[in-house]
Amino acid sequence: MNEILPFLGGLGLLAGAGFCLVGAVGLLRMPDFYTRMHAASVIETLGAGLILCGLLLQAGFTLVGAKLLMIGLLIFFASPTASHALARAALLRGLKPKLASPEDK
Amino acid sequence: MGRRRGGTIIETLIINALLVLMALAVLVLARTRNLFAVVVLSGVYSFLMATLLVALDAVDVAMTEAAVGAGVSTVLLLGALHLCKSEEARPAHRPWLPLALSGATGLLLIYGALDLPDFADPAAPIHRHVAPRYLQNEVDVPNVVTAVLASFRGYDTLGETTVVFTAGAGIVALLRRRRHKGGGDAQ
Amino acid sequence: MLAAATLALLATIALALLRAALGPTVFDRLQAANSIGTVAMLLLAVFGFLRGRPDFLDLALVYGLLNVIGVIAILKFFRQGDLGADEESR
Amino acid sequence: MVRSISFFLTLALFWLLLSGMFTPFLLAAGAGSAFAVALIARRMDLLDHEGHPVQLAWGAVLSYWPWLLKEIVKSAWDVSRRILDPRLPIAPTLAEFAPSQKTDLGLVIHANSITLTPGTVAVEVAAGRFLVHALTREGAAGLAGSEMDRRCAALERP
Repeated sequence: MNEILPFLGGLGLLAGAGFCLVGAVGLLRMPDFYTRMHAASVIETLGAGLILCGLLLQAGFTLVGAKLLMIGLLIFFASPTASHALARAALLRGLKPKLASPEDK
Repeated sequence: MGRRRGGTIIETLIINALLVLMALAVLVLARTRNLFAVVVLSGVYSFLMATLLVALDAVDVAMTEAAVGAGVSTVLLLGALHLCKSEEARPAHRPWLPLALSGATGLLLIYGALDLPDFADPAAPIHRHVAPRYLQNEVDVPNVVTAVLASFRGYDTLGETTVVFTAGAGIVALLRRRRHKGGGDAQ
Repeated sequence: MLAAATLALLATIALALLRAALGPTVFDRLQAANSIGTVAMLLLAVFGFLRGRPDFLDLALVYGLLNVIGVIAILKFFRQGDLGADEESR
Repeated sequence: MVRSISFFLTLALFWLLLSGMFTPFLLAAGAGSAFAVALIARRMDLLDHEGHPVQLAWGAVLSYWPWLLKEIVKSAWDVSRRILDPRLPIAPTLAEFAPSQKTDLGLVIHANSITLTPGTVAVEVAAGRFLVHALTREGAAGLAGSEMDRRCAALERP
């Protein structure tokens, strides 16, 4: 039991770092700004979440664990605000999204 | 304080990778013409710098770098940008002289750094005068850095804290919500 | 595993930096910078564990706050052209 | 008053979290600063229904978070699969629909949840009209009258 939790934490950490990489690849591959935004949100949700969970499993119920939770909450509340502000500013500045089918809106 | 000397291979690797990333950031920064992008990228540079400072174990400096470099200076630079155009003009001259000058300064600095003691060398001169006295913890504050900052260098720190509080006040002013007399218009 | 995760995060920063360099719009660069901020925060947390000194997570918290504030400051500037402008005063 | 007290407790807890020292002097200092900040915030009139929302239906919030988490993981997995697919199977779509929340806070929670889920970003938010950019047509189609919409409306205290 004492061995298993840190091991699981390590796995979560690796998976999270992997998702961060995937998100960064998406940042490079996606065709326009609005689609890149979706790739970035993979980093901010699954990537960050898994990494923080992994560290949490290694830290256990300590002060450090509580701080990790704080960081998680911060990302949870702040990152969508920043993303939304960014998308809205882009639209207001007249940056048109590339759409799959131009006729719908 | 059982710190390892030097650090492991992976730490060296991380520090070097961060330095390379910072160099890349600066190259991008120098080539960008749009000044908004420059402000953004200098924020990125500050973040990388602060991470590097943590890797080098200078946590308090990293904290200040993050707060001032990525927080306050972004705001100040944006304020300055309001007063000028957002595209940088093409330089009138070829930049060879400034390039040579900064290259020479860089080489000079590297030459000077060769004489410095190794990182985290306990026999370095800086660790042999007052540092042991600080470490004996005369002032009953649990954290050594805090003891030095708040007690031995109190006035100094007062100035620093003023800077950080000013940053905080600026940020509050920035994020202040607008009041509408007639109820809620969602932003 | 901590080391591997650290390296992967560094690679992520490098890729995002590439996006910031390529642009093409300012918003792409802002997006990349925001991602770099988030990843730098994670890197700091993981690095603290790697060093065996996880009590430096405070710094990661500061990073997170500053990252958000920086992005919002820039965007506010974009929308209004002024940082402290009230809607009432215009 | 309830807001001030709850705000004070949150601040004091935050202090404890950051300091991690439990000597009487430091505890008193923490409580003192939290009290001072709460007092200033009260005087500056920062604590209203938006600044420190205690009026939500907290039972619904507690069941909403795990559900949202599950949704996030599902769609993040989907988006990462699309990123790694060599053909890049995306069909970016803008969708407009009417959310059913009544208060500003409910709208904000709904919009934030949409943005937090990878694959959809709320671009414009106003009462009665959301404009959402989605990575796929299916993602855009499932927005109006979704379970998320219903659950966010349930968060608002009647």
